[in-house]
Amino acid sequence: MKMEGKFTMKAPIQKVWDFLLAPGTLASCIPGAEKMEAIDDKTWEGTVKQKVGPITVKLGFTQTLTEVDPPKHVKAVGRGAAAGGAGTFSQETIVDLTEIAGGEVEVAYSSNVSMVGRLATFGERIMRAKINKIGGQFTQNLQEKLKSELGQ
Amino acid sequence: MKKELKFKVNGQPYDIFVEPKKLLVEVLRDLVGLTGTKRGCNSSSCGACTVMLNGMAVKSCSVLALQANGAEVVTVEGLATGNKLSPLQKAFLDHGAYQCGFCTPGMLMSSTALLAENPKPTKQQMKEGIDGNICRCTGYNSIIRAVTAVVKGEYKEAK
Amino acid sequence: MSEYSVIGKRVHNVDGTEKVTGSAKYTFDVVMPNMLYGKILRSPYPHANILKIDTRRAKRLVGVKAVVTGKDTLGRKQGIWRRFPELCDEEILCRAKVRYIGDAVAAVAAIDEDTAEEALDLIDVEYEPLPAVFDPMDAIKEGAPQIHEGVELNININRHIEWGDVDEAFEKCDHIREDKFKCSSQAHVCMETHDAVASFGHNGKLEAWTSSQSSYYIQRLYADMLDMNESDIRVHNRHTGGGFGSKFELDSAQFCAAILSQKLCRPVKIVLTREEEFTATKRRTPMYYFLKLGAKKDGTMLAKEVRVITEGGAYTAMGATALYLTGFFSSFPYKYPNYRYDGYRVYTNTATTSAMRGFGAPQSTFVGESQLDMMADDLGIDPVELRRKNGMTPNYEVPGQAFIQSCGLHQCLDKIEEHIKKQGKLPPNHGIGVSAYGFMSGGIFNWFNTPYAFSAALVRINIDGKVDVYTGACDMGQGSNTTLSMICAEELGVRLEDVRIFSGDTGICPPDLGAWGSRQTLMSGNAVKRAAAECKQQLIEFAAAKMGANIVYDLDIKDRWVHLVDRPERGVSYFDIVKETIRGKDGVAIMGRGHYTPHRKGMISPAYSFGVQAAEVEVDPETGRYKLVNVTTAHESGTVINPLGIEGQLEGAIMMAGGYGFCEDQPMDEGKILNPSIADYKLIRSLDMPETDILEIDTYEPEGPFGAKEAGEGLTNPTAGAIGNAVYKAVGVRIYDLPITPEKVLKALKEKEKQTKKAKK
Amino acid sequence: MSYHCPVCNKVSNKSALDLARHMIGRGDKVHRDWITSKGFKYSELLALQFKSFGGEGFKALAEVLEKETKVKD
Amino acid sequence: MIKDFEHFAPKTLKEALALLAKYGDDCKVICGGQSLLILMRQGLVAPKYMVDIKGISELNYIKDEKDGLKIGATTTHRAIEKSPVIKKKYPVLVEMETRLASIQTRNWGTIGGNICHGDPAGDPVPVLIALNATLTVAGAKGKRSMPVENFSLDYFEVDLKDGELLTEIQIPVPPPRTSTVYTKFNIIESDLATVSVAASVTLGSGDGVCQNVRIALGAAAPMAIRAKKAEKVLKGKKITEALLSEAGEVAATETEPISDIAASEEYRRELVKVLVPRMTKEALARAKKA
Repeated sequence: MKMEGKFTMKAPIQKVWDFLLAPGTLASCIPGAEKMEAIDDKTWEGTVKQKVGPITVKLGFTQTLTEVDPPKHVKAVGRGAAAGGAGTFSQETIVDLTEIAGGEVEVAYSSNVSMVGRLATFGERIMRAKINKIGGQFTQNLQEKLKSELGQ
Repeated sequence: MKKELKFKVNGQPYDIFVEPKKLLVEVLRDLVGLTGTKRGCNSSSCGACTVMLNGMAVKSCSVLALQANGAEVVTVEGLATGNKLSPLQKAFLDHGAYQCGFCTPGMLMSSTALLAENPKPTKQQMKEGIDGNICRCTGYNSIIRAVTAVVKGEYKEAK
Repeated sequence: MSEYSVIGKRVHNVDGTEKVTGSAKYTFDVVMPNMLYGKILRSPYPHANILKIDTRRAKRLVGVKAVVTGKDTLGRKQGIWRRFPELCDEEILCRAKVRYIGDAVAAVAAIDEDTAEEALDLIDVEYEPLPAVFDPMDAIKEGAPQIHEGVELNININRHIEWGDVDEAFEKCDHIREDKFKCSSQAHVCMETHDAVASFGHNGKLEAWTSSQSSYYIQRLYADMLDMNESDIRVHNRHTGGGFGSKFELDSAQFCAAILSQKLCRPVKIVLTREEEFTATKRRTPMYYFLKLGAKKDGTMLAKEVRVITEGGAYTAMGATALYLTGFFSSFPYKYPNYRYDGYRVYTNTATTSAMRGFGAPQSTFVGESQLDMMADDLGIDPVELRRKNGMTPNYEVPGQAFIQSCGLHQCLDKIEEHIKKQGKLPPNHGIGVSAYGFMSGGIFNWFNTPYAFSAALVRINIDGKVDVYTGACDMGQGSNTTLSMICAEELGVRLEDVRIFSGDTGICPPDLGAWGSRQTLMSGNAVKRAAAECKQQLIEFAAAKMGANIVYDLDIKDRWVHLVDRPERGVSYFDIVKETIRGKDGVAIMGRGHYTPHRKGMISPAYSFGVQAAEVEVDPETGRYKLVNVTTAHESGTVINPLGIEGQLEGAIMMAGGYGFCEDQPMDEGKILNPSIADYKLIRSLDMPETDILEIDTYEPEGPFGAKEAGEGLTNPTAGAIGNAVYKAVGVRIYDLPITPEKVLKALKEKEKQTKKAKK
Repeated sequence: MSYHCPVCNKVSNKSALDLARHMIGRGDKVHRDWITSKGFKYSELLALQFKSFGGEGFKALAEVLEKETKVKD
Repeated sequence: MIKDFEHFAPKTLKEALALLAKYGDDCKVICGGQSLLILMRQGLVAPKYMVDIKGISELNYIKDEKDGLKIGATTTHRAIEKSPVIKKKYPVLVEMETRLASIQTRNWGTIGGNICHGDPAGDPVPVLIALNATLTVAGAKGKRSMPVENFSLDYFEVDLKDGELLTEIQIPVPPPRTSTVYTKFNIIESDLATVSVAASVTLGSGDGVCQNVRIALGAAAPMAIRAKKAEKVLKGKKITEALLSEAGEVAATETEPISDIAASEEYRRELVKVLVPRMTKEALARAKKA
């Protein structure tokens, strides 16, 4: 499942970058994130709890920054598994920052989530709609965080 | 923890202990030993596991066995009396209303329940009556013809 | 025809009573003392290397008796095209690499299904995901991931059929059409999922019960994979809950049950779940179809050129046959003087595509019959007339390919034309579409590399006159046990109830290739008929001596009466003759052997059946939703042995083939089938089923037993095309890819509206 | 007049285009290598075959074959 | 594979609520189980405790009272379908039920279970919205009621707090000259809705003026929704073809459908555009006859 989009904000690119890379920023934008622990400056671990109707999914996951090209490009790769063996997922997020005219920064992101296992096989109808929604929330959270942090 | 399940299957009382997670289809097949009831999808979609529970057709893969406590269950094995087939069973034979036969127990239970409820169904009602049952072989029309023949009274003397 | 006393009568299937009382035992119902239950762990990745499999945690679970992986196998690869070892490419339990979501990697045997399933979650497999490719058009590109070592561009097989001079012929055509189509996948959805009980004794011999279309193939493939003698393997096949092409290759349930049982010397039962059935068994082959058709003004078709690229999925399976047959049947049922076919089967990281009822012909018939209607429109010729002008006739030779003896296509066309006329003017938004087909009665080419006859049978008459038939043919529900019993009864001159049939048990039945390619009525039927004739000969020889007839040919048996052909009232009881023959032969049983292998019948099949179908639909032009109102079929299948059986085949085919045109599909996302349940996989149910009418045409096939030929698969060919043509007749839009969903119809209608508006401006 | 396949010596007495179809149709390594050695990309030729009728790629290969494989009977 | 759980079969609402209060998050309520058991078998839901309310007879009733119809939550679909009083006074419920899944499912499945499952493609909710129904839920702290359209919150999520149970559905007596209709679009007759539409029209005393209208859509958003803007287009007006098709267009803008294996987002919108006018027209025609 792929999600992508972009938004712009008025802020110096370095500032946006620093915030984006601050430990836990990306992870804490994930809706339902419960615990977030930095393992090192490029890796953190956490758990996410999501409830979709009667299904409660608890995911443990690890996210690692695999490409860091300041202050323009970052790629994060995550892997996780649902408690109880219901499935595993992997996720790849790319965020690109571009300075555009007027001191604005364009934040372009794309995220690819793939799930395997029982959740993916059986939960399709329920999960698909939900994952899209979670994706939407994630970017909304990110935007809001950035904007509130950078004073917009 | 196992719980007591008292119920009747084809008139025979059973008093057994089952795990709460057991489905009616599992108890009928594995514990009662009646394998006529089939399991085709395990998700209440195909109807092969249809049995009559207190006179109603239900999908036994979607009923907890414990929910049948105190109930009367009829399976395909309960349709014939001794060596005498029920009218519907005879009609199924005459009209070729089965091929591989795997859906047939469920089909028979659905149509038996239908006629028990409504002895003079219209063709549309017959179709509705077996709409919860998938048959991959016959294309349904021969089943409808068989039910029609029974409704028309062609198998009266067989009763 | 009244000359028969058994054939052509409406009889109960020989196993009918068992089936309507629930006493029929399927593999699904087999329970044995000391039996364990198995479950299979499958790859969640479409393409990945297996780095490590750790089964320790699973083995520690209480109730688990064994966990096996590819390392516990001989590492052999299986395939059903055994004549070509490079096409045997499936390990079943993968050792190093998985090639689709659903490939088996490990199997567990435990005291019950729940425990086995729980253990699956405890097997730790470390995968290294590889880039995967899902569409054959992408898979043939340079640089696409290579799915099998050494198979460049993922081209698994290519096939070529040609006759006449196609290029030259196109130059002479007044009108040429080029069209592209896409045919979707389809799942068999047998009501009984794949299952097996395998039981190894301590003597090293294997006994297996399995839901199968060919016990002989399963026995032989077991022998290949386990390095055993055929004779040390006994495969039983009692009742099978549907096959439709999905059950004659060795599957994961059969193989894993055997591997586990071999390890434990206990019976192991594996029943695939419905989800596994959808994702990890074979399916109908999706195809990209490119067609070029050229005709004269008067409708004479001069040339046809066909290109096909098929989505092969992970392994070869029966895909080679589907690729060939779709090419051959693209010329059916017409006399193209010039024809060329190029087909490619391409490996992809999806579930393997293989045989399914119709075997490539439903695809070719859909595209061919759609294009033919378009051609008729272009030329201003009535579609039935166009078909009549070019349709095959008896004793036609498909140049260099096949010889067609009986053929009732023209009578079918007449009947359908009459039927359409009778409907008169249709209400608005209704349309009737026509589609014609032909199909084979069993295949000729020995790709399985069997040294045996294609079909063989044994008939034995017991002292009480009752007859036992032993055949390797498999009844998967189509009623072959009944048909073969009828053939035996007719030939021998006894009643149907005198015959008892033993089928599909490799321990006692002679080999038969089984139920696929619509071969059993003709091939197994011929074998049974010959075996019965051999018995009859023995009885008649004895009776001739006793009755003082001049020669044995003066005698015949009918309805248990051995009599003089010319004076039927003069005769003796069959039962008496049986007793005396056995006594007279010093107690040696009366036995007959029969076998059949087609010879000198071209490359495809010994006989072909034909038919024409008319489907009526009613379209809601605002939503695109349409209703299947009626499907009327005129067909011929030679002498009808079992009329009730043929009706069932026909109506059932409409459910399946109508589904192919109407709603059945297997959408995927990155190799994952998105609808692996009956709730999400749309099947025609009783409320959706159209009215079905049958117009029977009499023909006689000299090669078939009592003049019979196939009636099982051909009927799945025409429906999708008829629906497509009907939708076109109703609302004027053509859908080029299956299934013809309301959404596609509405989109096409909107597009058409746009075009009309544009044209008006 | 006939055309001999430069790889397996299959004889076509029809046309160079027919031989081009044979070579692409065989599609095994030896045939592919010959095609590649003439500056074609096998997979592109194949893709062309499925993209359009009378694929131009085929004809291009046939032109080469016309020159190189014609044999006077 | 269903994981082991402890099974309780309370006989009264009170007992059931006490059990729910005791086991909270670890427990699930089962009644007909037609949806829940599938999820459990697939290993997606694994409660430790199961409160089986199928046997609570005090929740199994159909009452035709002065102020309207009361249906207990554990009433089966089939009981509703076959109820003579419902057939006479609320025929749309019967029409809806006959298209809901199969007879077997309707025999065992319950209206309450269906509503609580929160499936946006469920059949009863759009009809109940059109009928202006309210729901009552009970918890340890007592009862509360809400319009049915407020009950669904999101995909498969409803406004039931821990320890609460749906107990009753109330349908007010429709005003005179009112008719409610329902249709669902799908490819296989008994399948879940691709899109469904329920419409209720009340005619004014004047000639053909639509005094009130309620339009509800199923499978067109994360939950069944009311197409309020489309209603506004029609309310208080004399209905014309142009107005109807405008209402369809407007209703389509109120949807938030997803693309899935059954249909694309765009197609679902198209269907709303067609079905809203069609059903409204049908309701209008029936109201005229009423």
